[in-house]
Amino acid sequence: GISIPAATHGWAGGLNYHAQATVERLEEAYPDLDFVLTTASDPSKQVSDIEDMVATRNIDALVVLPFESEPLTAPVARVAESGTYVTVVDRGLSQDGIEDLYVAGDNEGFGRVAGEYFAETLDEGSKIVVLRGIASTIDNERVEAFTAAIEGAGIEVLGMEHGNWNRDTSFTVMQDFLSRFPEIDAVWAADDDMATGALQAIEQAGRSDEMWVVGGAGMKEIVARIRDNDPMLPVNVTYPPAMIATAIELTAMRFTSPAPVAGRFIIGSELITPENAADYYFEDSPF
Amino acid sequence: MKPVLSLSNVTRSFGPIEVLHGIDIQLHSGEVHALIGENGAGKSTTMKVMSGFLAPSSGTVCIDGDPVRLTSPAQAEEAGIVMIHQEFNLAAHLTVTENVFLGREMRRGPFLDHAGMRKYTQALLTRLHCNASPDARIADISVPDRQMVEIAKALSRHARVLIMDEPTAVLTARETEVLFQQVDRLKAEGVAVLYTSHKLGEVRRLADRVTVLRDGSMVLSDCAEGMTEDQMATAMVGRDLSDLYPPKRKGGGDVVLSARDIRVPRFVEDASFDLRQGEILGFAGLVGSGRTELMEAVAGLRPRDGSVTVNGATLPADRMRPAIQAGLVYLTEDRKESGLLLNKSLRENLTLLALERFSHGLIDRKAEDAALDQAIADWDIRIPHRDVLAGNLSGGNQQKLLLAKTMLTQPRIVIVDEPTRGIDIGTKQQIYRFIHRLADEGLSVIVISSELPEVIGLCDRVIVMQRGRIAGQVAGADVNERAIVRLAMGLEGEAA
Amino acid sequence: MTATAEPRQAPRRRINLHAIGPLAALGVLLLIGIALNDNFLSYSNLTNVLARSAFIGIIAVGMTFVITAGGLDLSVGSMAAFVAGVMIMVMNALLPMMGQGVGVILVGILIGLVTGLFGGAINGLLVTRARIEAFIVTLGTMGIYRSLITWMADGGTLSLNYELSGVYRPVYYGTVLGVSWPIIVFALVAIAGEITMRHTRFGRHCAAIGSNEQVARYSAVNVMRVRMATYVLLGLLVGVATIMYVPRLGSASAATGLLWELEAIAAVIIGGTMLKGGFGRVWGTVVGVLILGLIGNILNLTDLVSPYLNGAIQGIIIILAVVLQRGGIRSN
Amino acid sequence: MTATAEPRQAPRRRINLHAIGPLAALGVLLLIGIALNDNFLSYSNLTNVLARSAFIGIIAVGMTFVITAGGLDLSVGSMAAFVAGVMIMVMNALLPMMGQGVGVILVGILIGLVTGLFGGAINGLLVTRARIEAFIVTLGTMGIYRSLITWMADGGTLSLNYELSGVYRPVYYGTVLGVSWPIIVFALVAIAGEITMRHTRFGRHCAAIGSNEQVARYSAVNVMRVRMATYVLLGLLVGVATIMYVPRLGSASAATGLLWELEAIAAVIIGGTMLKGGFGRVWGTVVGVLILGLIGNILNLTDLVSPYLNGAIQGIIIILAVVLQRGGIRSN
Ligand SMILES: Nc1ncnc2c1ncn2[C@@H]1O[C@H](COP(=O)(O)OP(=O)(O)OP(=O)(O)O)[C@@H](O)[C@H]1O
Ligand SMILES: Nc1ncnc2c1ncn2[C@@H]1O[C@H](COP(=O)(O)OP(=O)(O)OP(=O)(O)O)[C@@H](O)[C@H]1O
Ligand SMILES: [Mg+2]
Ligand SMILES: [Mg+2]
Repeated sequence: GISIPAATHGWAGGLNYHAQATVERLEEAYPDLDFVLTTASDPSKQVSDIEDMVATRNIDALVVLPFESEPLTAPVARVAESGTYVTVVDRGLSQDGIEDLYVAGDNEGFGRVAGEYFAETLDEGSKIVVLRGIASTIDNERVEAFTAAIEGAGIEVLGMEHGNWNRDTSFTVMQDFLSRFPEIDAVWAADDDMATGALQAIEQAGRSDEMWVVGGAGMKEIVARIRDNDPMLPVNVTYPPAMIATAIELTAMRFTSPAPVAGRFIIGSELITPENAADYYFEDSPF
Repeated sequence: MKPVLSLSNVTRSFGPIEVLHGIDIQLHSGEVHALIGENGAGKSTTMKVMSGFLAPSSGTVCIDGDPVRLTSPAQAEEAGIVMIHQEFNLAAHLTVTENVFLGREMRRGPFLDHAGMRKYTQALLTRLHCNASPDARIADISVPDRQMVEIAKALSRHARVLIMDEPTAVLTARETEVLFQQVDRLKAEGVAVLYTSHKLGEVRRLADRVTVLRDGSMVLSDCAEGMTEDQMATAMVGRDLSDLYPPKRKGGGDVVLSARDIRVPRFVEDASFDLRQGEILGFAGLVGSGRTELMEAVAGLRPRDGSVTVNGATLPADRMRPAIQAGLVYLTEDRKESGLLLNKSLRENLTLLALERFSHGLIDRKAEDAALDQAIADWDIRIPHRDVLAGNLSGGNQQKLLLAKTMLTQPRIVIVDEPTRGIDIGTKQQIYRFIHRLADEGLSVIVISSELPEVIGLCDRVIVMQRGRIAGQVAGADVNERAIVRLAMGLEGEAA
Repeated sequence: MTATAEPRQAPRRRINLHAIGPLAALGVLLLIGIALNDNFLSYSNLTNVLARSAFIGIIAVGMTFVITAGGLDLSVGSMAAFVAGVMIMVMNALLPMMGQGVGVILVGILIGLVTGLFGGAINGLLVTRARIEAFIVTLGTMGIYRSLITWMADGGTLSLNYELSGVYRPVYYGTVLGVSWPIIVFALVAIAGEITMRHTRFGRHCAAIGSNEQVARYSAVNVMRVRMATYVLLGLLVGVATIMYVPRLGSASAATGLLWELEAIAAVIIGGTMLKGGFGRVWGTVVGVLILGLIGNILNLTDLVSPYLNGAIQGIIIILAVVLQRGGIRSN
Repeated sequence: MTATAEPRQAPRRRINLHAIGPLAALGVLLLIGIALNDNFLSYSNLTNVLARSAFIGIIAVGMTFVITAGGLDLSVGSMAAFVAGVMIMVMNALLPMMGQGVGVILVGILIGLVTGLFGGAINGLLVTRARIEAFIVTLGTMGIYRSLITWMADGGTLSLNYELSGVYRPVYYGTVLGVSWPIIVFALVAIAGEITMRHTRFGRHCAAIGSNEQVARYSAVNVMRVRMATYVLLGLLVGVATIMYVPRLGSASAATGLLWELEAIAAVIIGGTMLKGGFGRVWGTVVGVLILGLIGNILNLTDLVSPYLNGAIQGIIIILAVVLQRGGIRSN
């Protein structure tokens, strides 16, 4: 059983893509493995999905990317108690020791790596604006790490608004930032969807040469532009949706190979630069 | 004896316009008091003031001689004052029983006493000789049945004062008689009844006392004893009203409308008839005999079997537009549900049916306004001001507006269903003249009416329906009450 | 003869179809479920579906009254989130004082009910006193509650203290004679709702107001009070639903109760209540809730379609359920 | 005495307030904007707000007709996403054949219009022929379109070929005499809508149907056709809006057009159209759209409140705007 959030924004879309692709691949490779994939649009639906998988599909293992930590903790704990193998992806549960396997991206690193780049690159007194994601714990962790990383570098954060990991919203917010602040040196958009929206707004305002944008998560269009040395997109920070593939594969290994699989796998957030961009470009992924 | 309910020097205004000027009325228990007057004279307004639906602008309302301020119908009902409105006051989605008991449901413990209420309602309906089921939804029963439900609702409230605003407008003679028996009974029980009607014969029959309103003022209040219908009419209208019906005419040119084997499932069986040019053809029958349904089918408002041809061209079933283009219009009997948009202006209502004529790409607002002026003048529509909503017109004036709306299509064949429902006697005379003029101009008219004198006085030929079938017809000198009633009751089964 | 006796037969038949329509749709769904998966009829699966339908169900019962009386409430989902947030904050705050025990939970439950009641009362006041369209009022309060919970949770998630969670858990997961609490509460609310709608003045007056407000007013029905009461009742039921919801997930966030309003309204209408008011049917709503719950469940039972298309299947089934209810596509 | 003069005056005043209400609310918002930020009145800010309000605006004009005729359409947001997806896929597919140029774009635009038209026609058919409540029909199609776009985009984002984007861009970003295209199109649609609503038979008929369907039928209005036409018109306008939307970001995803339906309906009602039908006002809708657009803009231009509370402010202002319109809180 695999339970992940629905594809409501680009990154989750990538997640869905990788999950489905992996399932197809593994089903071919191991005909005796069965997969159940569900997508949930809110935590409550996700709990329902998991209940259904346990009650009607008799799953032996659960790979779950919790929509949110706390609400999923108790239900997943119940699944684990019943002897099912549990792999948790990305968002940890709020209690330790429930899961057998933990595969995660590094949200703190996501904010920190970006923040460090800002601190290094920008001069003291530089002005930036920040586009945040949907109000959630993930977003909070990223922004806190980012804020911590630029502390002391003398960078002034003019404004922070929620772009909701959505191109249209971030386009709107960026337009308004541009009207409001005559001087902006850089933009941190905590996601590449938002970066895309922000870029359009900047371009429209004709202020492209004034500032650059750092997004995150390694969307392929953005990576391609970094590879091509776009001055507006100097770098990017990874947060690969492919982590779900890793998690599913590792979980599947438990049933296909004798080797014990357990522990924690943290997939660090790395800086994509024009030099290494080619390595992060996946032609077929929708993200 | 002290009056149970009285108004003294009451005025009422809507905005700057005063529609009641100093009304004095006393209702005594055991007495039937009739309030008559032209359309828009202020009868309904007076009654609403007496039953707490409207507050008087000045003057006092007294109950048992004590001045009171009636602020809500609920309060009036508490005091034993119940009103039957001219416009229906029933919730369409609820059943008959639910409506009868709305607001004062019978309960057993915390729960509704369904069986009790149903039984009581059934008893009331039986008393009123009404066949509607207590469990039928109001939306599914006929207009006359709804009126009977209104009456049942009022009776169920055990009033000391019963105020009835044109209760008989939608009733036929038989049901009217049933109602009058009930009124007599209430009278004997000491209930004070205030009542209005445009059918002066009824007023003669029922009233102990008559008050006449003209343009919001009282012009007469006297014992009914010895007052003739003509005197009442003259007092109302301010002029002499002899010759209510124009002289009989001889109609009949070529056949312009021919209906063959019309069948409307559940309502009409195999009805065939012809209408000639310049003819006024009456349709009589008891309520529920299917006249309305037959004509709605002819006019394309209902699915039907059988054929309708106008001047040789066949009309498609269930579409109204082709009928109108062929010059045939139908005026509905139910002005509130099917006739007028009550929350729209007069202008929008007037031109809705004939909007084509006013729009050449865009709607010609000026032409519309001109049409409204014309209609107001032609039909003598009494309005407080031009922007009034159709729903705020007095009942009779709504009917006139509906007539004006229908005639605006410049039809060649006019079917009018209960055209004078709620219209005062003076205006009736004008409408009869108007219908005659139409026929003289070569139009053909079908008149459905539940008022026999109207059918007899107006029509060249009368077709009588009984239980969805055409029972027979009478023409020329044979048009008389006895012949029609015999056919309508099914006592004579001759073919048409 | 025929012509006289017949008149009411046709409408009868339609009313019957109208009545059994939702049940038929439910039956078809059950058959599909059985055909697709052997475990569908298992005790645990059915209890799961019922228990999680309970939240929407309890709210939808209240919504039935609001809609029957001609109103609408878009704010229930975010109100639930807000109530959950308030409950959690209060309980966490009381923990040091009152210690971990049933006492705190009881206070939390009380707070939940009161908050729901107030939320409903605010909607009701704005609709009846300020005379603003219910759509706008509740669209506004929807945004307000959603914002408040986001702000209270500081953008993240408000969690109930873990030990308290343990004490509170049985309210969702506990059972009486093998039936879990949410199911019991839902059943009680539904039965009480059905009785109220059909056998009390209040229910009758709701229908009257929704059918024709003026008639109701003329018939001495206190329109404002009844309408107000429908919103208060709904608010209270949102409180009840939240009381069952908090122990399920032990937390509240900006994503709590998302789109519940649409689901509740859809359940009400699938059940045969008219959106324009005037006619309401609580048992129909219950069936509507079950239909919606089963659709989700059945989609999880199979891999027939890409998960991307779940929403499409759901949409199609909702439309079909109502078509079935209307007795198929008829011309005119 | 006093009582004499009042009754009619009150309605008078109310009608007037009702008319200028939305304008007053808009004025107040503008004043607030001016007070809070110097750049608020700048040409670029105002054009930005107008241009991005254009999508919702164009759709809301169509929604005004649907609602006036007593209908509702919840599917517009996902329909827009779906239309955008179809356009992008078709244009990308045609690129190799037709080469990068205006031709492809024109075909894309045509496809967008046709798809919107069809989408509207499907809603209309289900509402008029199958006689299902508009709420349910469009809730269903909303889910269906949202699923389809997710599936078409494989859960991700569909992007227009980069070169084609360049050719298409001017449709959003280009200007005529300094006014950008979306604003021009919005203005044209609004003017045409206002004229249609007030000065044509179609507009009259919509209001008549919404006011009393039976009266309309007895007045020879082809109720089915007019109602159908409102949905088709709305679908077409969704197509028009999407045509302006695609060049903005050159992409479509499951997140495109999210909640547009609520915004459009809110704009319509803030503008003074009655949700129950029977009375509609296109210029009011335009004002409503601008009010909604300005609220977001003003919130972005200031730091007065925590961004978490933006939604609450928005909710409060929406309610206040309508209170203003209703002429303040009155008792009974
Ligand atoms: N709510 C209202 N607003 C404005 N004017 C009104 C309102 N109600 C009644 N009027 C006006 O008051 C006058 C008297 O109306 P009323 O209904 O009392 O007449 P009526 O005597 O009952 O006539 P009818 O015989 O046609 O029923 C009419 O001119 C009518 O247009
Ligand atoms: N909407 C309806 N649903 C069911 N039955 C109806 C409906 N309307 C009328 N009926 C029934 O149909 C029959 C004929 O109706 P109606 O009273 O309109 O006949 P009519 O001869 O045209 O009478 P009128 O003299 O009022 O014109 C009656 O038995 C009535 O109860
Ligand atoms: Mg009257
Ligand atoms: Mg009839």
